[in-house]
Amino acid sequence: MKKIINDPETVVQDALRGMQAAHSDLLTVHHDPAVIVRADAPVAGKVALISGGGSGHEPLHGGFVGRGMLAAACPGPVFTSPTSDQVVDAIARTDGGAGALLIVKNYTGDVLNFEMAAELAETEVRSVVIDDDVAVKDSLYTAGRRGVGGTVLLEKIVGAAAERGDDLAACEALALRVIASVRSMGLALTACTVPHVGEPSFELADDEMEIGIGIHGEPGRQKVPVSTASEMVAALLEPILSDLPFSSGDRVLLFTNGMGGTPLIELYLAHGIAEQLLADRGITVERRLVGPYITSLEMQGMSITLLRLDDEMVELWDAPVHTPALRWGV
Amino acid sequence: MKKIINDPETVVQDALRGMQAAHSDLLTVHHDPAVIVRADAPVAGKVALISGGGSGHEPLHGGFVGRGMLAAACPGPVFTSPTSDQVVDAIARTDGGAGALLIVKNYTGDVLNFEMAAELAETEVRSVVIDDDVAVKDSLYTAGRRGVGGTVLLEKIVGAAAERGDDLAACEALALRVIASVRSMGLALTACTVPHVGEPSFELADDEMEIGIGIHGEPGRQKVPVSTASEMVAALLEPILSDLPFSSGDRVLLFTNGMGGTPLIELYLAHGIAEQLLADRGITVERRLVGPYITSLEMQGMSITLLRLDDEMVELWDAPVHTPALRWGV
Amino acid sequence: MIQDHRDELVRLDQAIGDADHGENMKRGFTAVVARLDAEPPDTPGKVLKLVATTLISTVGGAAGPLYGTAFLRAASAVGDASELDCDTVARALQAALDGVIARGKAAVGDKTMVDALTPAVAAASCAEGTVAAALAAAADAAAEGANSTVPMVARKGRASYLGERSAGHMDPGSRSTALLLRSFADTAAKS
Amino acid sequence: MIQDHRDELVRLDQAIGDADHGENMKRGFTAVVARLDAEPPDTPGKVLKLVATTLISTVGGAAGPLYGTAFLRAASAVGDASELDCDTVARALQAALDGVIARGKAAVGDKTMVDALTPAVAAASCAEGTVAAALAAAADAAAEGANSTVPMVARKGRASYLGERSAGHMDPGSRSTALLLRSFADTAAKS
Ligand SMILES: Nc1ncnc2c1ncn2[C@@H]1O[C@H](COP(=O)(O)OP(=O)(O)O)[C@@H](O)[C@H]1O
Ligand SMILES: Nc1ncnc2c1ncn2[C@@H]1O[C@H](COP(=O)(O)OP(=O)(O)O)[C@@H](O)[C@H]1O
Ligand SMILES: [Mg+2]
Ligand SMILES: [Mg+2]
Ligand SMILES: [Mg+2]
Ligand SMILES: [Mg+2]
Repeated sequence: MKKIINDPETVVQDALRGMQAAHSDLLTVHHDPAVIVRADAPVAGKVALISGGGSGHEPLHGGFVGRGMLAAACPGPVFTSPTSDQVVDAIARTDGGAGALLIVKNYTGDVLNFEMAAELAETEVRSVVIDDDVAVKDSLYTAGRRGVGGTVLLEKIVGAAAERGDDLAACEALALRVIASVRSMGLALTACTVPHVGEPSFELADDEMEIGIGIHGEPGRQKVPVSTASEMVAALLEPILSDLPFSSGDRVLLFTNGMGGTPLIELYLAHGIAEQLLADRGITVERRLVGPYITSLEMQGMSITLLRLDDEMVELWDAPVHTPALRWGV
Repeated sequence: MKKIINDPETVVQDALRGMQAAHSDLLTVHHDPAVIVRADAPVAGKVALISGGGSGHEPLHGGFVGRGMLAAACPGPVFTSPTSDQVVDAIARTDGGAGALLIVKNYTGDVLNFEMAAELAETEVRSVVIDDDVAVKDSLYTAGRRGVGGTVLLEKIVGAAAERGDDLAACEALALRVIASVRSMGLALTACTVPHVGEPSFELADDEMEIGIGIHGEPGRQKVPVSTASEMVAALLEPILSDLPFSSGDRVLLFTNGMGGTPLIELYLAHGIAEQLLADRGITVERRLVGPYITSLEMQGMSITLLRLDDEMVELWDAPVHTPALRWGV
Repeated sequence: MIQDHRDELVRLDQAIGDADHGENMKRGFTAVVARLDAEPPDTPGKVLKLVATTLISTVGGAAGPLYGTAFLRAASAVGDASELDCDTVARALQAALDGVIARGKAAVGDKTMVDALTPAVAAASCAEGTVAAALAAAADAAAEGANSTVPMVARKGRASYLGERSAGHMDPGSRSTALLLRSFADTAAKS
Repeated sequence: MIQDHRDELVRLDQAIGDADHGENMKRGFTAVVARLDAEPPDTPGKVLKLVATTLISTVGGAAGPLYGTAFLRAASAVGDASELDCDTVARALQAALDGVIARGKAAVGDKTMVDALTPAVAAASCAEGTVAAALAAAADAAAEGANSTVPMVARKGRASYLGERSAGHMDPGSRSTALLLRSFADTAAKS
């Protein structure tokens, strides 16, 4: 295992220290319990948007703390959900009197810990669960779809609504609308190695890739031979398109995401192919995001997320945001 | 070789198509010869800042085209300098009547091609050569130091000067001042694979890292056993500090850069260590940049760049910039 | 005890989950031991409560809230009794199982810790009368329950993403439940 | 010809450079062949000029401007002669070498293409009188010159970053120079 770390036991804490040093104008890092809070929190009269999850997906979630996005993020250990203590602390530190909306990615651990926190919190709290990964069957026989790339778009759009002063019920309703309109799928060319495990999370031969991977080093739907970029993009887009389904005339935001170890040149290449495929289907790409925004440590691979837009979502997407990882209009 | 590409022969062209699709508001991509030009070029009365180099270092340089930074970038094949034709074309397309300043990273190929272009161009052209890599001895017996991470800072600061209307001589003088004040060094945990080569550029055992690497998959000064992050950061910072030299009381910009395959959590961790080491030396970190901004394909590793700041550089660093990879104040 | 089995639990979770169960449990129980050493509570109920809050605040993942809820419910069942008799222990185990089911909504056969805890509760009979005997029976049953998860296809938790591919591996949470019960039984036998 | 040796040149450049010399040269000469086929120029000088501009606009790297300048200078030396005699060829080779040195500032012993081209120019004697013989001698000398770069420590170009570590490998540019001269010699022998 080759990593730029001192000790697997302290990797999250050490990285948080670096984040604090790099972005002290935007956020304040509290340790024990670990919470990353907007520098100007609590913001009076505004809904506090709070998320969190295992570490190792940076910039998600800490990199999205700041004006127009998250009020706080709760970083768990690598690939392990945070504890309810962290979430309770985040709620308390960001309480501006308008309640808190928790954005929970659909994993059993995250759901249970955020649920306990919501029960314990002293503020009015609502939770939404995002489950946009079409690689997982949503049936009685699974824990349901995972929350993946759509989370980034959800946090941006609902963050803008909270920033403009929408109340808790409005933020929740908007969040549910975004969740209903967003779908994602990912693939991996290489596995990643969790620091405290020390070996790759799954095996992939030199000529294999894994389609339908999650963001925690979980293997996916199937191992297949490595193909061309065009085939890869089609393998991700088709299940997304047929799921919602998206159809000709739809306006979408296309998010081409890197898994952490993917060079940007490859991401742009894949993005170009996706734009072409969507144009061929009569789907209009109105907004786009390209880059590594929700990652799995050093995993090489990509995911595609498609969000069906309406006018309000476009307006909120374009609204100013000032966080370590997303910034515009400020 | 596992890559998200269709064909090693067309990888740059295919990626440029994706870049165009993703950022049509900011830039226009011309093919044959390949040039990435600011969408609003030529900007009348402003110096056109132009750079370029081999591809595979994204977001450098194309990701820095836009308001307040580059007027144009010339992407060569992967790790191969662009041709003089591309540079001549970039100069012609961005000619706003105030001349062009070429930012050339010090590699023989880049220097020769930009030099030929400057001879052939019909506009007034000046060139500066950046050579900030302290891993290479600057002696009569080498091609001189390589241009690495300092290039990003140089393009931002001089781009801001060009944007505010500084003339060609002033931009050139400022560029030389930045070049004289900036130093970098990098290390690799893994090698990268150039698409048309198909195998890693150098060999590294499972417990080895390479100190002093360049950005083209060139091996570095020495192979050493993988160490802790604290030792890695010290191994990069010490040669940088003693070279200029930087000393107690200096104000600096600290740039912690990922080589393309490094997870952000590790970069933040390393950044935190670097901040601490500099604080211990009495050096004040006034500005910082953390992320993969000058990369070597999927290489895992990092580089550190330190720029000694003066008031004007701080002001120009903070000035608005609107490019695919760096954006603030807009 | 859990600490000694960290690597085994990590490996089990690596096969069908995300390779953190051993690390999560180790982190939690290391904290538990530290807090119990620092300020030993004076009743079994308080011990259980301290274990619960410590697990809730340190384990994270699915296992944190589930084990936390289990110990919290067990603490309530035990109340402020100063000594544990066999019936109280049996009631506490039942309460723990009810808590896990209430929180996680898993049933027997879903390939979770419920598959270890359910037979353990059933086996913790007080016919023989001693706490040690009841816990030993519970531990044996939990171990068998854990073994029974091997062929199962997971329907809850992270392993469920794998569908049919989850069969052939033991569920890590059922294994840690069996280990915990074994450690309670061993402690009871010694005292 | 160069195309056939792409992989060899890539491998040489991989050892002490950035593994692109073969790809760069292949890209350039593929374009050269295409352009010569499309619009065959009517004099040797125009051929050389077309080769020069094509290399300059397609090769990139260090080799593009160096070979481009070499062919440009050779074209000037040849002028508008309709046939090449031995003396013109010798002058053209000398002009090419001068151009490479003017642009790249390398001297013999720096481990560059200059180490192949310099002995080639010296060997291209017109004593025997035929172009074919002169070019054959030049090609032989260039091959030896390329071999002579193996033990050298590079002082120019990318290989110089390696310092002492550059010794023990042939310089890729000297090898491509030798290959080019061999191909000229073969062509001259056939015509
Ligand atoms: N809904 C559930 N009900 C009961 N137990 C569950 C449930 N979901 C998961 N588990 C248990 O939790 C264990 C996984 O714990 P752990 O690896 O620590 O958390 P995570 O799955 O979040 O990484 C599984 O092996 C299983 O026994
Ligand atoms: N200053 C120089 N003068 C003459 N030849 C040089 C010089 N620098 C490099 N070369 C030649 O160029 C060759 C490398 O070409 P190439 O690999 O195509 O470009 P790059 O080094 O830019 O990747 C070297 O092998 C050497 O022969
Ligand atoms: Mg987990
Ligand atoms: Mg090159
Ligand atoms: Mg787990
Ligand atoms: Mg080369």
